[in-house]
Amino acid sequence: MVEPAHLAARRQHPDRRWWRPDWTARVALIPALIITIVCFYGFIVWTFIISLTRSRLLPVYNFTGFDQYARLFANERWWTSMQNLAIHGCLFIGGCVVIGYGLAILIDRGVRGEGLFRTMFMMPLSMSFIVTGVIWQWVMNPTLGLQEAVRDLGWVTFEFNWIVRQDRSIYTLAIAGIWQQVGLCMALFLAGLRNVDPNIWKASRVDGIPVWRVYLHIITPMMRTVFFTVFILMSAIVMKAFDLVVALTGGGPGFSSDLPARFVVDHILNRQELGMGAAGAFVLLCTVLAVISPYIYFELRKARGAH
Amino acid sequence: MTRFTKVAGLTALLLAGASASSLNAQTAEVLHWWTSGGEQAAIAEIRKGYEARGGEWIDTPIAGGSAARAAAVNRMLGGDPATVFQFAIGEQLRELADQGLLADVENVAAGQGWDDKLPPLIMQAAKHDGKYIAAPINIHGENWMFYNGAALEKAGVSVPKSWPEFIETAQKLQDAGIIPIGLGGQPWQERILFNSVMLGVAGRDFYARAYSTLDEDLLMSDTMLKVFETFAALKPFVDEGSPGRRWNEATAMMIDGRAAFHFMGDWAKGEIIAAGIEPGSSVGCVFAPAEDLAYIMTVDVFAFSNIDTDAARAAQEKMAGVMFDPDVQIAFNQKKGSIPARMDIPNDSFDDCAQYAIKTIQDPNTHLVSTGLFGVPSSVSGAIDDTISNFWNSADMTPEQGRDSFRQAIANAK
Amino acid sequence: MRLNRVALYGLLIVAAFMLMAPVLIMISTSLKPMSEIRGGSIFALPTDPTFAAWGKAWFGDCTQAVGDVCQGLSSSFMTSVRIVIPALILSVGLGSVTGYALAAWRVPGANLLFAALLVGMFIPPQVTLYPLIILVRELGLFGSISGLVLVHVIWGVAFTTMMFRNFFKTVPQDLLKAARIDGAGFWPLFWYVMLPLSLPILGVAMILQFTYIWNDFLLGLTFGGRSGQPMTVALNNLVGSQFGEKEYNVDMAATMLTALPTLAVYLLSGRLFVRGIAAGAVKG
Amino acid sequence: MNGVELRGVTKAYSGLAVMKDINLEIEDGAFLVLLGPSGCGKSTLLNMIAGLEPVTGGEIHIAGRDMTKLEPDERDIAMVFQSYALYPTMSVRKNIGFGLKMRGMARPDIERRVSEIGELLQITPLLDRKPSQLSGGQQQRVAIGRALVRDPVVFLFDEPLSNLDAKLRADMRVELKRLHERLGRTIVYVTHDQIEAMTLATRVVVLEQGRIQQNDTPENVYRRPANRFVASFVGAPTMNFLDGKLVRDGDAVLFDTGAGCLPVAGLPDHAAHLLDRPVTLGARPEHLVFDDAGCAAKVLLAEPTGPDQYVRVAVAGAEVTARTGPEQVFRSGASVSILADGARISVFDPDSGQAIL
Repeated sequence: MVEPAHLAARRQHPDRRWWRPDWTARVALIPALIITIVCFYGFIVWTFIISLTRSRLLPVYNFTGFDQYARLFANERWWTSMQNLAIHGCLFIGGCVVIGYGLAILIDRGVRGEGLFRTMFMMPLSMSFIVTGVIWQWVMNPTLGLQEAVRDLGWVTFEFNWIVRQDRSIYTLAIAGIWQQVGLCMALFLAGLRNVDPNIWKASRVDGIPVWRVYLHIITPMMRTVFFTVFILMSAIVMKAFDLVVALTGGGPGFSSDLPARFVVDHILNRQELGMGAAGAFVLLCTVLAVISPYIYFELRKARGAH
Repeated sequence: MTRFTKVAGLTALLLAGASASSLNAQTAEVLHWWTSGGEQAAIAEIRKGYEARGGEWIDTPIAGGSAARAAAVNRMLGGDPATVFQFAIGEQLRELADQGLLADVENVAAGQGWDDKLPPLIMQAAKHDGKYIAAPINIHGENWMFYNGAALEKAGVSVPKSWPEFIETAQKLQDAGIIPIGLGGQPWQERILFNSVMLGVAGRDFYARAYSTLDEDLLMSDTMLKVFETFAALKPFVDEGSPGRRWNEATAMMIDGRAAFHFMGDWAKGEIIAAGIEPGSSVGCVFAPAEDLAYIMTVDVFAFSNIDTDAARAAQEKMAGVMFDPDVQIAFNQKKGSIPARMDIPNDSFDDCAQYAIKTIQDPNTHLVSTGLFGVPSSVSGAIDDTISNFWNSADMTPEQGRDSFRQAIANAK
Repeated sequence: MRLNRVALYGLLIVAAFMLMAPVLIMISTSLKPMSEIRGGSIFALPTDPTFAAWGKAWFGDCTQAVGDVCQGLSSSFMTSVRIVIPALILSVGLGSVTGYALAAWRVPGANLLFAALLVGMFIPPQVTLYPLIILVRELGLFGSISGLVLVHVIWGVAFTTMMFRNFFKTVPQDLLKAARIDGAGFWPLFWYVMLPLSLPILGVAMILQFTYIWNDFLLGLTFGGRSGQPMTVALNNLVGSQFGEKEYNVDMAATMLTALPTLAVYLLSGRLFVRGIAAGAVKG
Repeated sequence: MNGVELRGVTKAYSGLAVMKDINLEIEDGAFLVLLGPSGCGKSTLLNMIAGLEPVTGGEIHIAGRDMTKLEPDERDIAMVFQSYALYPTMSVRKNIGFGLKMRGMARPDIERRVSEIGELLQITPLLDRKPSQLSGGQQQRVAIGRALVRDPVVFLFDEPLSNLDAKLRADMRVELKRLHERLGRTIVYVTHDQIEAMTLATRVVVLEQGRIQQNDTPENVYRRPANRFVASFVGAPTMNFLDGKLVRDGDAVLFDTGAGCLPVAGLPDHAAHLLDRPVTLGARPEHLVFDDAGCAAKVLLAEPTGPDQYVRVAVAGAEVTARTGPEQVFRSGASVSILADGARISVFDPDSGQAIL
């Protein structure tokens, strides 16, 4: 070599341990750390503290123990909303997974105009939950929307009035929610399908396995992580579901389609029941933790396994 | 409106926004939820009055009462309050005052003699520690029953005087292919219907006692069961599209004759007038069937943020004065469909419905509270709305169960 | 085999139609005059298309309005833009740096922090509105666009961090080692090596964050104060502000106008989006 | 004085020791190969020298300076990775120049040095391509170029050839050897491929379970493995191991497995003390000779490889592999006669596995 570069290099880098890059990494994490501690956990603790008080419109700190929880658990609407969370969660996540996966498989079969289909499937994703709610409220309104249109066509006994039926309204939430999010699930599944080793298809053709069996028994088990990702993303949406209920059913008829997030917001902002709302929020957050702890465990284990 | 005036308007707005922070004694930002047509016309009267006295008005409309109230509170908490904001009177407002977030307008009130001119129920509610913290502009009645005369004629029925009669009438209307009740399916609208039924079935005294004491024995009485039975009997007379419908859509149904009756507060008159119809003519207004003469009142008020600048205080006092001004109250209430909060205003300039209401409230015994934004704590009022709406929309709840869940929800929320 | 293909395309077309139908109904309704809406089915196409409703939604209807309500959506459009751009850059920027620091550097407790941060993805923002208001107030940012941007960053950082951290975890360790031996410290490694690598995931994060921020209603209403009201709040005022018969065509036009920017983003970047998801989110 | 010295280096992950008291002196200009099966800790050791993994205990000296606590870029080393680890978003030119740019070298100087390296490695036409547009061999050259351009005192190679096909690997071996001779720099090279170790190294360190098993020249590692592990790891086909006793049978020495005997011809005299005690006999295939003086064995399978032929035979109750020339034809089941070359065999203690001859 022409010149001893290492000498030059050494000259430019005296001992700079105080500015080691892994210290920079620590510094770079400070904003996230602050947000996590203050805004996530600090606020959760605050919520818990408020739930132990008699706070009504504004936070006050006269503690009453677990009274608010007792009131909450005696509240029929709260139980309805928790039950709805379970129903909606299952239907919405299940629907997104099944339909999203189905669409991804259809597209994966090698179709022309793939990009066009993909774009059309993902279009609802750009709509806000409020807009989604408005559109579907209209389509599902029995006197304005689908039911009336079909009846006008001559099928007078046609019924699609779920949105006004107390025993069915919760399903309309799932319909609108799936409509909006299925595109994202489809994209995730499609990406997963594209990662599948093409040799698997060759092998299965040599073995003469029907296509549906390959998907069911071979491909689907390989897509575990994708299913997991979809599940987590969709759970986050379910837990936060608020706008959609407000715009679509307003929680009604009655409170038959209420969800915990809306219950909490309603009590905090409209009802002068900050304490009880906070209690509801805390219960909701505990539910969230219960649902996502396997995920967090998985993430941590995966990270540890990386060593 | 031409493009030019639009641009000019926008510029003016920007300038107004800029001057809001300056020390203009006349500038008031007014936050309210009156965004529908009749409401806008009404608040424009206050604005006119305020601007006529040299004030500058910055308008912050937020659609939806709860969103607007939440925004008002949140902005106060955030230290960026609106000068004047629409609110509900009652416990919520008192709590804001307790937290020192409100300014009082006692000076103006004393000068204008508010104490003598307001109905006692409202006077008490608008005060905190003996000082006025809210300026009441109007009284809305919630036990109105509007009807489409043509629709009744078509079915050959007349306006019923009692609830059993109403049910018979409704059946006939339904047979004639007319929707008997145009109902907006939101909890508060269902509650308005319920309270009208309660007043009619249980009577004025029962209503007053039940809601002022929230007494368990009253709520579990046979009278209450009858209320729920009657209420349940109305279910078949509402069309399928009701749940989720907004009130003004329901009003429109009655105006154009698709529905015969419409139970709503007198603000519905604003929509009737805007549709070009004089209330009391082809669209009639009577009190919902009841033996006792009574007026279920709710009231629109504006409150004043605690902004510690002379400019803001001056603007607030000017605003309070304007809001209580007899001319402004007349003009405002004509547009809004309500009656003035001041009881000393002659009724001759109002429509028939309003004149009747003004006459009615001269007797303090007729004064009843709405349970919505006025009368009971908002936790209780929310619980009431919840259970009534749940009962109304439930296909299989018996009146006994309805009464029981009503009592339980109130007990739980108290 | 041929029959299978027909069925395949049949299914795809049906699915596409069902997913598109509500949007098409909106567009078609927004082009109808009220007389047509009143009489006809929502599925009927407009016989006499008109853009009047769009104009009314955008500029406002000043023939009836009194006061400032007649502005329509046009005035709040720029507010939304002024909120979205900094909030987008900051939330994605912070998420990418955080995700990078967590994934590529040995920081004690990094996994714990990541797990703790993930919880933030699941907290409904409405629930912690009051403490957030107090926080923003204490920072002196309440009622300003900066305050709103901060709030969006707080609620967006968990999601963007997850996206980037999971992507950067898939970057081969050797590449990081090579860069460190080459003398790249924290920032040069990020800027010259990792960020260019993460372009696909950057695209996805940007698109999703753009959608979330643009579509937000609650935070805008609460933290925007008087001057920072985004387009969604204006939409709510517009849709909630009609009397008598609802002007569905104006509602729908206003809704479409509000959704247009996000819609455009998806239409223009659909391919990028799918590629980005393939690059990162799945391997997570 | 541009060598590397490890003094008592240890490494533990959450209390679990993976490197145990490594002492190693690498002379200036040496080509040291760290050889071992996967998981033996050889890459960890290399990473510790590079500064990519902190050591748990001990010191690392490079070019006479204690570098234990320094960052990788402060150690004046360069490293080539198995995966090449080229920056996918940069052109070849930028890949090679990146390290110089990070050190703040002026742009024209970088340009000049990059083109020198390009010529040296004959990759000048590739300089403006992206790594994804290169073949595996070309990527390998770029990776080497990236290391060379900085002209460090020590080069570290982490299994650099294992992703290449056989032919390319052989070519690159030759090139690496030339490069080493030409530059005369110290190289630490990790591999699990004994051919690479044999052909490239001036010194081989065999690692197993975080311990150095043998540190010697390639020849000695092959001929005189320090223990049974080294013996079995180095050499293909692997060494034959037989348990039993060396016994004297008249003039001859036999290895008695209990199920039969294998004559051992020419056992050196100093091995006399190994007689009549349990030992493990280690004989590489070429140490087994087909000779009429041997004992009877049965052919199980013959594997001609071209130049050589490996014959699997059953003898003394065991199966062993012997190497012979391609000329003779062995049929399965045929009877042959075989003996071990006592001058070359190894003998291990059956308990400790240490070589005792």
